[in-house]
Amino acid sequence: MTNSAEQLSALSILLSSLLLLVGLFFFIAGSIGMLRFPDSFSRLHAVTKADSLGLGSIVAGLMFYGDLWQNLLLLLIWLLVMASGSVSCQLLARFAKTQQDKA
Amino acid sequence: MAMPTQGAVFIRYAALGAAFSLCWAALTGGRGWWFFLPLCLLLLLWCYWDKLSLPPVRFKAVPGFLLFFCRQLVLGAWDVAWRALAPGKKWAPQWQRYDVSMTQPASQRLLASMVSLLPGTCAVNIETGQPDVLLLHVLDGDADWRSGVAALEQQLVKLLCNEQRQGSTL
Amino acid sequence: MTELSMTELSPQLLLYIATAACLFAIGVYGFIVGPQTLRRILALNIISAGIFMLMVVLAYRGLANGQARASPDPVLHALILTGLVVAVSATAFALALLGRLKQTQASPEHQP
Amino acid sequence: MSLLLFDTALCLLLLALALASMLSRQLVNAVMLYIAFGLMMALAWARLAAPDLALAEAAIGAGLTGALCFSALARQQLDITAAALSWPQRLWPATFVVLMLGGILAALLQLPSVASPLVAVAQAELINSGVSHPVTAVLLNFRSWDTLLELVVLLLALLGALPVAPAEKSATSWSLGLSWSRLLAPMVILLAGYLLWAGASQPGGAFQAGVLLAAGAVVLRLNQQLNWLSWCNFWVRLLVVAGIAVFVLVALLALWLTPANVDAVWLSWPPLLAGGIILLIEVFATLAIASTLTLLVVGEPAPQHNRTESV
Repeated sequence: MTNSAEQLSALSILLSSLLLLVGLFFFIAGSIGMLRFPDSFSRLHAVTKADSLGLGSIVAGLMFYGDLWQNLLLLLIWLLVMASGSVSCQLLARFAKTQQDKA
Repeated sequence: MAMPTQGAVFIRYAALGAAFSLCWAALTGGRGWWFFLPLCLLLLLWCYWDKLSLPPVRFKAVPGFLLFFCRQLVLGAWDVAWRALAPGKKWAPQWQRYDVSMTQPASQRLLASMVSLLPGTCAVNIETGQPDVLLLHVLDGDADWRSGVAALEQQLVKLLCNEQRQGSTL
Repeated sequence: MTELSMTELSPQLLLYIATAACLFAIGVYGFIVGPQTLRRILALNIISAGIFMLMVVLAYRGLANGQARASPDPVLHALILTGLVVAVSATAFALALLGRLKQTQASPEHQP
Repeated sequence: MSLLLFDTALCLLLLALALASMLSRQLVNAVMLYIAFGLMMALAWARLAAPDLALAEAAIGAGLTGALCFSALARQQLDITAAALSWPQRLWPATFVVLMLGGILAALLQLPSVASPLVAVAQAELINSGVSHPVTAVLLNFRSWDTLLELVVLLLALLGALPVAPAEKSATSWSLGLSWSRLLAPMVILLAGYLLWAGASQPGGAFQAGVLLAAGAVVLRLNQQLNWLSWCNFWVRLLVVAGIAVFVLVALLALWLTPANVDAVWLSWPPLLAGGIILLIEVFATLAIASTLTLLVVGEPAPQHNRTESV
């Protein structure tokens, strides 16, 4: 890992840091949205969308450092997290809706 | 419902096996294939027994779909990040209904899951009826969310071959 | 290795040891105070988490001092791994007993 | 410095989550906070160079404990809110606990900072163990008694829990959750196989693989899938016992294979065959751990038993 990091050009280090920062921005925005939004459904919006893109951006930023298989694994993790995020968002929203209708 | 031919079944399971071996290679860095072979056999047996398979897709439509999806993902995240960070209330949550034209339950579930990543919408439920209705929570009722969902549905219809046929298991 | 004096543990180790002890204490407090049985089962789990954490820190000792070619203690790790699975099975057993207890407490009131 | 900052934040978070879980009035919140605590614990173990434990704890903390506690909560009434405790009721335990904490800390600060001599012994013996990962070597070669007895403990817990398992509440499963869990099932099997394979040389092994499989099976069972996975099924009983049975059989075989000029020791493998033996035991131990934990968590529907009670 250290070897490949030393071999990286300045441009790719810059790009990777930029992508990591963008990912961080979306995570922070999602967290702030979760605190600010009025009801649980709106909070789900913030968490699902911002975090899946934030993780994607961080994964893209990390891809400059890994070899082929590690990058593939990172991509796989991102896809799984995104899919499970959107599915669990829907399940949570449905659960909250049924609770709301009951009350 | 037409039974798929032997060749189609073989291709489908071969593709599944290829996907599994890709995952294994990513996990292990391309080692340990002697252990993977029996494991892959077990996995294919499981998929056969649980009637799981890859959804048949039109390969021509894949790049366009991926492009569309990534664009919508970025737009959706940016939309919600902007609303979260901008001063003042930038939201007007509403419940909305959307008539789904896709007929397959599996495709409808896929649509509902993907809608949650689109700008401003979050799927809550699929109510079966004539036609099926997707119950959505919309972050800003005044924004134009309907065209986004319609575009996604159109892309999905283009992508999935079995929108008219049966046998999809997703 | 014979002397048992006040040795200079690194600040990180001290931090984790203190956390482990505090987790143990929190678990004991919850076990004494917690009115519901489920909470007491959770408290037992937190106590075990504290003890496991202490063992992990003990296994980590050699690494923290920067000794050459050091590795964490595999014996302790194996013991904790065994302990984790036993702890979750004990929790499941306790919860099954709790569920049956609630059922038998609830049933005489419903029956005439 | 930044690492110390991370450690401090992690420790404070752990303590806050544990304290909040113990002090929250609602039982549901306590369970949720406890699950978050388990996940943070996995992070702490990854930090403390114990990736084996982090893997097991992530599967247990995120998967099994959550399912266990929520199904236990679903069985009892959710609306139990603890009555507020009076000050003396809080104060006396708190003083006791603080005194005890002081004593424990005073004792712990006497700990020597050198590693235990066992590390070197384990490293030296690793060549003869058949695997190159020290934790797996300890679990299945140097101290295989522990693992065998642990499988027995699991079986005993299952045998104890089965007769008292309360009737399951009939849960409704949504089609989305159902199809998602079915889609994830091959992924879980693949990951469990990977962990099993990796155990020989990297963090991983039978426990982690078994716990992961159990978590996947519990999700499927909660969605009304895998209905054959119950104690009534003869093959499942065989699977549960298989872990111990294969372990003992292999140990007998190893005893028999030992050449006459070497002292025969119970549960020690000949170095040439050790790798294969460990893999064989691990495969069956994984299946046994997975099925036992699943049965423990999901419990048994026990329909006929229930009917006689309600009459």
